[in-house]
Amino acid sequence: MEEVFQDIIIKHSDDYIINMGPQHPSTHGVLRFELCLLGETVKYIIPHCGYIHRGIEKMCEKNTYQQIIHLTDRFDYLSAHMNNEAVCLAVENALEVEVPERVKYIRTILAELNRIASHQLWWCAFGMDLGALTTFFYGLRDREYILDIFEESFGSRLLHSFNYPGGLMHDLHPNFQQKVKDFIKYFRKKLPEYDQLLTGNIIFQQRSIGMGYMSKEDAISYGVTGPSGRGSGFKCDVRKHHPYSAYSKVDFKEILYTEGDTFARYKARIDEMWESMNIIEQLIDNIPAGDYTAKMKPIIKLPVGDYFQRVETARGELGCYIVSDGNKNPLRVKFRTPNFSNLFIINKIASGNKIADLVAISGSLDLVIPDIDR
Amino acid sequence: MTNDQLKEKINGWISGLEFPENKQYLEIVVPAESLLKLSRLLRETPETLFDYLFCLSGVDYGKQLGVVYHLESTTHNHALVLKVKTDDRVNPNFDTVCGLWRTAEWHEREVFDLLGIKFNNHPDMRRLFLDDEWVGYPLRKDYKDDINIIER
Amino acid sequence: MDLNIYDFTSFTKWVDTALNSVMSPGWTMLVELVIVGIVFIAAYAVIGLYLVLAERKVCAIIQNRQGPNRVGPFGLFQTIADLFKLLGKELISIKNADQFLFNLAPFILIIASFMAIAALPFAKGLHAIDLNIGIFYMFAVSSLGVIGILLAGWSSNSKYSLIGAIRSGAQVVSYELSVGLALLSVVIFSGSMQLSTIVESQANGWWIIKGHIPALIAFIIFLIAGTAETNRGPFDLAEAESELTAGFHTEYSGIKFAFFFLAEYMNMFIVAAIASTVFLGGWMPFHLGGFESLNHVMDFIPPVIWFFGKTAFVIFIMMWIKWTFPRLRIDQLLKLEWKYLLPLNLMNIVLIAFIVLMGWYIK
Amino acid sequence: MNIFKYFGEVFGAIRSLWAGMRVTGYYSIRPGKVVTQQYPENRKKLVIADRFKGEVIMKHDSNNQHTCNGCGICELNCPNGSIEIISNKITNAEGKSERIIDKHIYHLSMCTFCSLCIKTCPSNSITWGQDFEHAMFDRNKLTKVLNQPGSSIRKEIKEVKETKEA
Repeated sequence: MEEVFQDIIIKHSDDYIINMGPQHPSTHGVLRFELCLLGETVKYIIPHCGYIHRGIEKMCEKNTYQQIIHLTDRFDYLSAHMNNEAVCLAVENALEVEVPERVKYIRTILAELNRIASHQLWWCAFGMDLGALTTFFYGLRDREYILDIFEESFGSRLLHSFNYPGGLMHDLHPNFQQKVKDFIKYFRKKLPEYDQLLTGNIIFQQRSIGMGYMSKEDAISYGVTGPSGRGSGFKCDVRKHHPYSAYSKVDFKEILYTEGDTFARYKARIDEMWESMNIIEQLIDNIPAGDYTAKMKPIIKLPVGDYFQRVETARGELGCYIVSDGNKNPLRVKFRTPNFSNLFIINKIASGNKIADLVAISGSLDLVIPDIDR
Repeated sequence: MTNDQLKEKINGWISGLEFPENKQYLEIVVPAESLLKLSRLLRETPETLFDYLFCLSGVDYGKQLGVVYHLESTTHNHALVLKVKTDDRVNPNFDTVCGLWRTAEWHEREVFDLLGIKFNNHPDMRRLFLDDEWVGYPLRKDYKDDINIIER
Repeated sequence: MDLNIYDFTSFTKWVDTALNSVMSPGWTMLVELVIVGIVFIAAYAVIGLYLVLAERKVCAIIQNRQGPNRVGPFGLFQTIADLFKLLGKELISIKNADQFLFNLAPFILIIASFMAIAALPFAKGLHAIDLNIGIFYMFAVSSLGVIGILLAGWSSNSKYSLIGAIRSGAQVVSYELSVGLALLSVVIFSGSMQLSTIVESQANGWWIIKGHIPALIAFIIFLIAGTAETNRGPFDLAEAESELTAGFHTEYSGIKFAFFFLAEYMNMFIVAAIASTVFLGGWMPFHLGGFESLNHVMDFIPPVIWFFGKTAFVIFIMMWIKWTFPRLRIDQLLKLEWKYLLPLNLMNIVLIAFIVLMGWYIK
Repeated sequence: MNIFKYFGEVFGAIRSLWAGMRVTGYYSIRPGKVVTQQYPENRKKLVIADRFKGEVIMKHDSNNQHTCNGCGICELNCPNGSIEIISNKITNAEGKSERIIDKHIYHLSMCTFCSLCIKTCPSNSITWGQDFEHAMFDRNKLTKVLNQPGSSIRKEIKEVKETKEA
């Protein structure tokens, strides 16, 4: 077992320690990296988290299944819809409720829209981490279109608790389909601009190609999922391997890169935006008519047992593990959040690089801190 | 491998395993002392090759404390659930599996932080989210906090 | 007096004689120095403040935003309001900081940029000093600022500041070379180091046109190296807000921070002014040898406008670059200088020397 | 080092940089592409989606009547305890004792906008209001009483419900 503990950190008393965070522009929230520097080079990184731990899992134990859903918005707030979906699917599978086809289609479309919105925000923040400030505004500009669509249908832009065990809160807005089609048309024109501005840029390529190498074995062992893991060739797309909602009905590629560096993770996300648009285009015209929710009892009691639901959020695999003792409240709810696993590889892949690379690498992992702390 | 084949295979390795009913995954309840041995076999046997630990959760069942491991093989695409339980609520401890799956290191720290389950041979057994001075383990059912938890 | 906006020589002469007629030459000297000092401080403040505003507006438009638009029409008084805000802010004293150096650093930075601005020819005859080694002087003085940055980083007692300052030191020292060599190319063309002579030598066409390809290469290299020397994006490693929060001025607040801020923008102005003086003809209108009517039309526009117009153009290019590119890493920054800019520059100098020798430039 | 490769690198780099500068340059000369809105000025023409979750309100008709009978389901369903219902027991005209709502208290400061109260309301008496300007100087002002003073329960709805139950 000794050989696998190679990356265990050994501290020395004369280490030059810098605290990056909890308030730091490039940790994207209240995360603290304890860095040891050797000149510009980072010797080791110790992540410290828990600054915004809210005890959502404890709160879930006190709430009913309907009430859990709005709490799940709050961990990975950028992929709120997928988080909701995980709980809903877990509850529906436990009760063996067949949700209407319409709900499955709508959930898939919304998840993909949410994924695009999340990747847009990642793109702008990643550009900003590297010092290209203009990307931030271009990304936000295009994200606004999606948020407007969300606002019209769900009434809120970010934390839309739109899912409900058995279906949706209410039906879609009549303008929804047209607006989504308009957005796709618009965004297909704007996405090449992203490439011109950042992807092809020589400075950007120099800073990302070959930086922060993560091997496939590391990605699996550390449980790095999502585009970060797929940048290393880890086939971890839950949508493909364990299809849920309407993913089994659409034809899409699992984006895989084998380079495992910052640039591969970047490209994986950019390509995922294209792929998400393909998925939406396949579904948006075929939403079947029907009810927006299945018949559910007002008080949901899951049978005794434990239930696990895996969902692909914008950052990776989200697992919702519910242990039920037959009451209306769960006995234990555990969320396996993607960022929790993704964060801790940072010492492995970023130590030995420069401070500037650490910023780029942590940006390429697309960390959302509430998702780590829950 | 299908669940039945897996069950047959694993049952031959170690005695004392229980296979409770579970609709989703093959579920194994393993005695605490043979946890590490079984995990190592699951991880390293070429036919099983469970190389991806996708969830590690600590559960307070009321009387018992337990840890649940969700494992998947990325080559064979089969999954199983490993459960280990203890009645000892004062000083519960299990063997660490972070030598087999590196992600377990921080999941185990989280379990230690919130449920107070210690993991033997863990390289860095500190609290992850809470302060080091924090008293009690918040996710336990008998945890009392009169200020922050409002009972309804 | 006659104030001729095309030639300030007679105006400055008139001021000199008028002062000489009422007081002794020593006092005249002193009064003139005071007048020049006041004029420069006022110009410094106005140019600095409005450059900040211009940068905010330019980046806003690039980023599909409106930019400052609350204080005054189009936000014209925004930066002045900001200045008053900064004046009213508390000067936080840093524990364990080296107080003397900590307070000294912003002044070194600002004095360095003051000294550089003195030698700039704004228009014909509008010159504080016309040194016969003008370019050399500018080149020397503009690199003094790094001492201020190093002191600021060292004395702040902050690890972030120290890293920023050391980065800045390495950066400025290496890019000094490229700045010097790029300017040298025009010195070879014009045969003089005196700024007024260089400007006069462009009466029949700017050096960037007369010197065609090598001059263009020198101009681009000067722009890159000048941007790097002023610690502006994409070479803003000394500040690097996503890595070092604010680099060397992390710990500064209030008016001391404002000094750093102003000095940064003034350095940008100085680099742009040198570029426009040396490559784009300074206050010299757009002339082409042989097109008398065109030259005549161009002469109607006053030289001051030509000078500031060209400077604004160069500043716009610098802003455009800053708001497009990601930041370089420190080793890439040094690689760019030593592996690309310096060899290209040296080749360019040899080429220029050859061209001048053969007389292959447009006369 | 191959000299052609060296110059190829230089020109390739310049081309890639120029591609980026073209994008920003395109926008830098088009102030018409500005997308930001000037908020307090455009208040009058702001378009707020009609489903926008601003705050929970109770629907009142022109007679100052609502349909809330104070059943307390919203209070039960609220995950944060941001709804409190104070009801009175009165004796109605027929001599039966009846529960009517006295105060429907809503703590906006504790609300997480999950819309469970609205989804579960059996008499459909509360809904989302589109007001979004909630900034206050005093936290207590965020505690609101949803039923307007002097309002009463609408009779016909109650009768309809009663017949339904019967």
